[in-house]
Amino acid sequence: MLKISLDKLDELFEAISASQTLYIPTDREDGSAAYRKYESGMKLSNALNTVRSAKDFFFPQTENLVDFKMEGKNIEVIDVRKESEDFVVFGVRACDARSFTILDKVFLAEPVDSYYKTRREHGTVVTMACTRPSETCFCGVFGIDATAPEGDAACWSDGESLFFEAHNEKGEKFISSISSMLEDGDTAKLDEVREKTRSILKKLPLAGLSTESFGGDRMMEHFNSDKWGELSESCLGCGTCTFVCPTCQCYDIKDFNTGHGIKRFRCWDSCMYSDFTKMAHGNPRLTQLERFRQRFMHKLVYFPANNNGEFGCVGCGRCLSKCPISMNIVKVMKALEVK
Amino acid sequence: MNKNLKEQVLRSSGVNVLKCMRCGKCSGTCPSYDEMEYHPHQFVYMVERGDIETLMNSKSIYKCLTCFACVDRCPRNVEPAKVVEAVRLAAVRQQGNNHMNPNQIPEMLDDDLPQQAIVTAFRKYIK
Amino acid sequence: MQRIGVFVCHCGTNIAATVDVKTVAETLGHEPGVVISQDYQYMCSESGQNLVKNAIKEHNLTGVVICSCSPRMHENTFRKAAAAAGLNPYLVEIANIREQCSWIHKDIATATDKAIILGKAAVAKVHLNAPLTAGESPVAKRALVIGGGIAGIQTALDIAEAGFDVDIVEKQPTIGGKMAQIDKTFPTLDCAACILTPKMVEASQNEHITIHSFSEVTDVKGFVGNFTVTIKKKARYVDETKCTGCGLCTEKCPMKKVPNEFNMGLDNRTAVYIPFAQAVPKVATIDPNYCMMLKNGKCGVCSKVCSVGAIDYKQQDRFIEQKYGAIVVATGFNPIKLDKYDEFAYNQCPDVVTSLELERLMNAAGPNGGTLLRPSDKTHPHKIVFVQCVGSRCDDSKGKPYCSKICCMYTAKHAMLIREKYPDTEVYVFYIDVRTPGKNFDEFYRRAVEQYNVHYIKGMVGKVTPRSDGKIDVQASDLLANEQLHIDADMVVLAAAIEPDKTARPLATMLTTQMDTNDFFTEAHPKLRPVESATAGIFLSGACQGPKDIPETVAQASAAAAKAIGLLVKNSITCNPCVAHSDELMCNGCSSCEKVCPYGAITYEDKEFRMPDRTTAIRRVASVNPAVCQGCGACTVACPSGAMDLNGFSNSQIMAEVDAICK
Amino acid sequence: MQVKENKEFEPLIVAFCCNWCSYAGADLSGTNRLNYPTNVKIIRVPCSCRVNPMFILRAFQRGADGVILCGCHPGDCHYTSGNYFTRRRMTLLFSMLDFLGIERDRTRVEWVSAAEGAKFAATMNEFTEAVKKLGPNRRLEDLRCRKQ
Amino acid sequence: MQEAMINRAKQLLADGTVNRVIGWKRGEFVYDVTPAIFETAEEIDAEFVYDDFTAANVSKYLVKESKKDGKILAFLKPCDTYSFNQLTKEHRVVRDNVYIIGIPGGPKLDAEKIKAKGITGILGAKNDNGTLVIDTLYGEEKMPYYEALSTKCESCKSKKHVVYDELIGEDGDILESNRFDMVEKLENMSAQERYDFWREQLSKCIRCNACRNVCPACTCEKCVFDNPNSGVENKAPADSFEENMFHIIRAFHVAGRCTDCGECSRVCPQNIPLHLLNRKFIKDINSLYGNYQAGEDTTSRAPLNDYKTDDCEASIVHERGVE
Repeated sequence: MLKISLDKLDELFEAISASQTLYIPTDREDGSAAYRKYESGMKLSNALNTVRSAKDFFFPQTENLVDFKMEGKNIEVIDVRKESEDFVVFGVRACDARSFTILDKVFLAEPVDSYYKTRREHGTVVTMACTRPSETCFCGVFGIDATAPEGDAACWSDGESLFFEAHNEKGEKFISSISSMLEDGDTAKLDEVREKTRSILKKLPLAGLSTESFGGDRMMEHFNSDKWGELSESCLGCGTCTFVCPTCQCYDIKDFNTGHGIKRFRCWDSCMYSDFTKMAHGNPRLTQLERFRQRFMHKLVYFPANNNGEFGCVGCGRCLSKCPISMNIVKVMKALEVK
Repeated sequence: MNKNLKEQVLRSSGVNVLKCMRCGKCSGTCPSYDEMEYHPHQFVYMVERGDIETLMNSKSIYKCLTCFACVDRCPRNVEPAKVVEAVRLAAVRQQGNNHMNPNQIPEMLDDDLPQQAIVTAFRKYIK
Repeated sequence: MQRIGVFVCHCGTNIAATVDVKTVAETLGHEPGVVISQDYQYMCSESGQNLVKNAIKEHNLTGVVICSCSPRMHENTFRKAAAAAGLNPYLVEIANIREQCSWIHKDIATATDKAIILGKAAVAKVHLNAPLTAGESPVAKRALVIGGGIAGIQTALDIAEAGFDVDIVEKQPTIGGKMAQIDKTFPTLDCAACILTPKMVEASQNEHITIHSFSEVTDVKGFVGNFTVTIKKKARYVDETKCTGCGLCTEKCPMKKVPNEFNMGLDNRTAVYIPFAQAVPKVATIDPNYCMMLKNGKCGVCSKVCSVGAIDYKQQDRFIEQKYGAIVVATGFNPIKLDKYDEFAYNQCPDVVTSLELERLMNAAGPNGGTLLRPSDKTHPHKIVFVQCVGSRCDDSKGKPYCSKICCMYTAKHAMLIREKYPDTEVYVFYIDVRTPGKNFDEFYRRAVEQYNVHYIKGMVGKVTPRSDGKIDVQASDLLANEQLHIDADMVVLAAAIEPDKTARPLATMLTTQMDTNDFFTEAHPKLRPVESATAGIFLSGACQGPKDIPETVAQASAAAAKAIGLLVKNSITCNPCVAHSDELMCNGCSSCEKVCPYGAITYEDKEFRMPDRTTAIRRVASVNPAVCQGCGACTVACPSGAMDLNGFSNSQIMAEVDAICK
Repeated sequence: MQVKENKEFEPLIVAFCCNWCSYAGADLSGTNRLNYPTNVKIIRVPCSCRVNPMFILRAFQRGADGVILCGCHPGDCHYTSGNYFTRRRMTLLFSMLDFLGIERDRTRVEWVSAAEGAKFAATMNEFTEAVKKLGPNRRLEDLRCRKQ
Repeated sequence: MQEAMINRAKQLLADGTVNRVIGWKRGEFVYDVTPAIFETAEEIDAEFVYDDFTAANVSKYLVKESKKDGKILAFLKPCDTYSFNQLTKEHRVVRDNVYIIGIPGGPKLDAEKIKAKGITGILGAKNDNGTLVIDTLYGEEKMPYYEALSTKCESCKSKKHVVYDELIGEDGDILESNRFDMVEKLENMSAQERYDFWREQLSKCIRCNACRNVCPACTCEKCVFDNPNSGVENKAPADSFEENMFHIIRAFHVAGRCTDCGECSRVCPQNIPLHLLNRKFIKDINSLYGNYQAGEDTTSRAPLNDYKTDDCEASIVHERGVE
């Protein structure tokens, strides 16, 4: 496998960022990690994952869709779409990498979301295998192998070097662009690391979680479950879980009057919010119970029902660590489990 | 009218002479009234008119006991004693124009002079 | 879709000289929603108004923007014009392009730009204007007069005369006030009691007037036309309905050493007392601070001698609640305390007295039966010094900053009366200025000088020193003679400044009326609305508004009565529609708005609501009484959820203006 | 040689004026023909206490470079107490803006009575100058609203 | 402690004093406890937990719960009692429908603080004489106990319960805290530095509304930020202005009402020190209008609903501190 010494990571990033925009996870002062546009001197974070997921690069929180310029009584419509530039997202974990598959199913299905599509086409996702999964990780439950991440290209660290492998044409193009810095390397140590990680993955506290009870065919059973009341009673109705979630894809389209025109933009919405999917007649989900149920039904029942059994969750564990009141999908799955 | 002198007196006294409503209570209350050529209310009025030199040349400025009765009683808080003091200070500030040497004061003492006058005199005559 | 008309006024050349009105009209014509935009020479003229009216009808306008002078000038004119054309008057907005544009700017280009922006802001606002209808609220046909002095009596009589019920609340056991204590009145020198007491009797006998003596107002709720007032009838331990005022109890009462407040403490009265012979109501009152029966249960003489059994030692304070349409404040004045003016020896020497004390000393019903005697040794004074402006016209730190107004005249009166009655008495008056504006006033003062030979000395008393020989040394300046005087007087009379009664401030808080720093009630307008307070339905009568003599007081009392009658004759009053309103669905019931409302216009009620989650819930929500709300908007900012908004100046309207100005 | 046109920065000033005192004061400065810059645009409110902090932020968002709030002198409020509440609210708001590093001279509260036409004009001249010195508002503007 | 609470809760349920208990429920891990309502003794025995990680302030839930039938038992930490009192003052809770047991607060731990140390795979944690011993997937880790304290507990303002029906344990005192230190530090920075600091912090905001929704002072029936008619509504901070505005208005709306419970910062997924904005207002109010602690009582006037005629002018902002 092709590899690069970890000492030379800076040079590698410099080289990538010289030709296109590069995003890498970096450490923040408070100990958490966040993707940042690479600038000289930045260091790759050792954290398992970033607070916000990698979906931001393809489905940003706010996105301008169209402008209306108004002069007196005349309105001019301006298409603000710009051809995206090529960019690389480096260090995406296996869970986030799988989230793109899920988002693709939503945004690239007809009618294709051209804003998302452009970004997907221009972005190269370079994933990175996990070595220190956390207690909140449960990607394995959804068939994700944290030691073998998807993405256009993937890389592994054995503690000394970083090994690269392309998964598709885009990935090959990426690796060839940096091939001058890479050398062939022995994967013996890496295999050892991977094996060790796999053994930890098996021991994770949530490894035993099962998806068997879920899927489209149990829709009414779960929908009518009497567990929702108890599960949702402490929900604050904030949007933290949805905004840190790599697979939540709901958005709202709004107009902003700038004084000299209208900017029509979309921004993430959260099914936890009281005005989610509010329509002229009002809101179809009036209580927090219904809104709470919607989120988990969507991930565990509706999404697989519409997508050949694929679940809308990748087990990244963000909602487990970020929910203000520590209610999360794992607790829901356990509560609703059909024995 | 000497504008500079007037400003100097107003500044050093900190008194707004325009607040005076000419009631004469200061003079009604003054224990040194009969000793003075110009009386407290006249001080205020003459300072307002800028007629400072007349006051400076008058012995009245040395007759004020600084007992502050006028300051205490003035309904408008004009503080005439401070005006008298300021005029005196203006006189003292005129270099080389000392009216008397402090050493001469003891000789001038007599039984009728109020105690307070002696105390303030020591303060007043020394630059 | 809005259909807005814009009308740009030239105001002759007032606007047109610096603002290119044609360009303004043309540019604003392109604004969304604007269907007609015109300019005209004088928009406020009849033909200008007709232009607006015709446009409203012709173009079926839903909003009107007038670019003209200040809305403070002609907003009403254009609102009326709109109303005449069938458009709700509150759909009119004014862009102030004269006072705030053409008159202050010189450059035509920038002034025109600014005028356009102001016009756009008005257009943006009018887009969001809602038609408003002024509400109506009923008027309770009863007036309350607080204070039973000459001001209160006169006001009550006038209101009663018009046929309305009126209540007088007086804190003393009798009405009459300060005038009852006065001996003679200037400038006519007729007897105060002779002209006052008939009015007191008239008040007590008028079927429309109810007198609550020995009573106080303890709570005022409500608003113009609809006040609810709680009156505390203090226990007087005598049944008013039974007492005949025979006075037997006052004769028999063994507790005879109570300072007589009616005579300014110059003599004593009994614990059960009738303040003076002509008191109204003429009923006895027991002073619980001195009555031995009330203090330690031993005595009961009055109860034994009372043939009608009116004495009731167990009487309690009673509270009555009454609705009023109008309230007249007539709380009057008091002479200030002279404790801090040491130089006048008021506290050291009984022969240094205030003018009001002198009134009692000279009054036939006073402590000396009308003979002027020194309080100290009851001898006839031969030299009397009057000191003017004691505590008046002072720096704030030294006393009252204002002129007490009545002293010059009553001092001339006193001087004259003394000289008339005791020609052997010399009278000196030390004055700063003699102020006698008023009909026959200066003539009166001149008479004192010329006819009665009163010595008026321009100057002020600096020091008053009681001497061991009983004389009083008065040291003063004579400014005109430029000398200091010493007068060995027998009596000194101080013209103490007058101040509002101490009960006025808490009353003002209850009434939510304004006061100045001296605790005088503030009139709604110092020139044009002198007898109204800024709070609707509250009127001012007499010295509670500022120092006044009797004729002025009576004049103001009648004026206040006229204003009150003007209100009471209405069956209902029109309210300002630009008031706050609460969106009950958003209201938290947190009471923030109530706390900042200066008018008490906000109340809370528990209401049942259908909640978003299909349940019903009882929620505490605010509601604004539109008749009380004056539309300041304090509540709209105090409300965190934005449930509270203001008609005519709504959040969205103001933000639309901001947006238009900033774009 | 090309001479660059040095166009002086013209700030946009939004002035909220209470109807009873300051708006009348502004009218008076007009009646007396006392000049102040066209930069100042007045919005009439019934009382200074009607001004919600949101309005002030809104003005900055939309491109105002300075916001001034004028009301009756304390004690003279037409509504008795409105301006006292204004004073507390604005003190805290301005302090917060300062805490966030927003230039403190962009905001001001001034008491102008109906009789103080001269004070109104002087205040506006002075405030406009102060804001001019600060340059355009960049820290509290909404880029979407910036004029292209 | 937990034992005593469980016993008392069961007693009160059994004797009918209350029909529900609000407390905390054990989670998947040692730290992910969830506020929960218990209706039976069995539920309490099975799931009720009170330990180092039960930091959540449950008083806000009582807005809804106290309007339901029957009385609810709430265990309130000292800081929670201030929130509850403030809610009582604003008529948001029905005091009579809540039976309050005051419990000693004791500092709470924040799992994020442990993770920030690079300690991951947390399976358990216990306090061993000031050292936090953490059992992880990767072996045992240790860190000083105090370094794992929740930010809100680092500068505890009071151990006193301002409202309760009964107490378990002793009541404490109001503490001299260092809670304004960071505010002061910021005040002493230059305007540019302050601006940079807050841009850095507030640009992290994802407008998840966790700070607002957890805040016991934010109980509006309809928040202005959710109300399309308010002019400030948005679901995302679309511009840096909106990031600033949201937090300015949020802090302003709770100014004089915020009890400084610290929940806003605790729940922020982006670790923005939001409590500093609230503390800035508290500090200003204390210094300009006299000391005021929201929630201390239920009768005093909130500083923004009150005034003195000789209050300082707004220009004081221009006169003090660092430009």
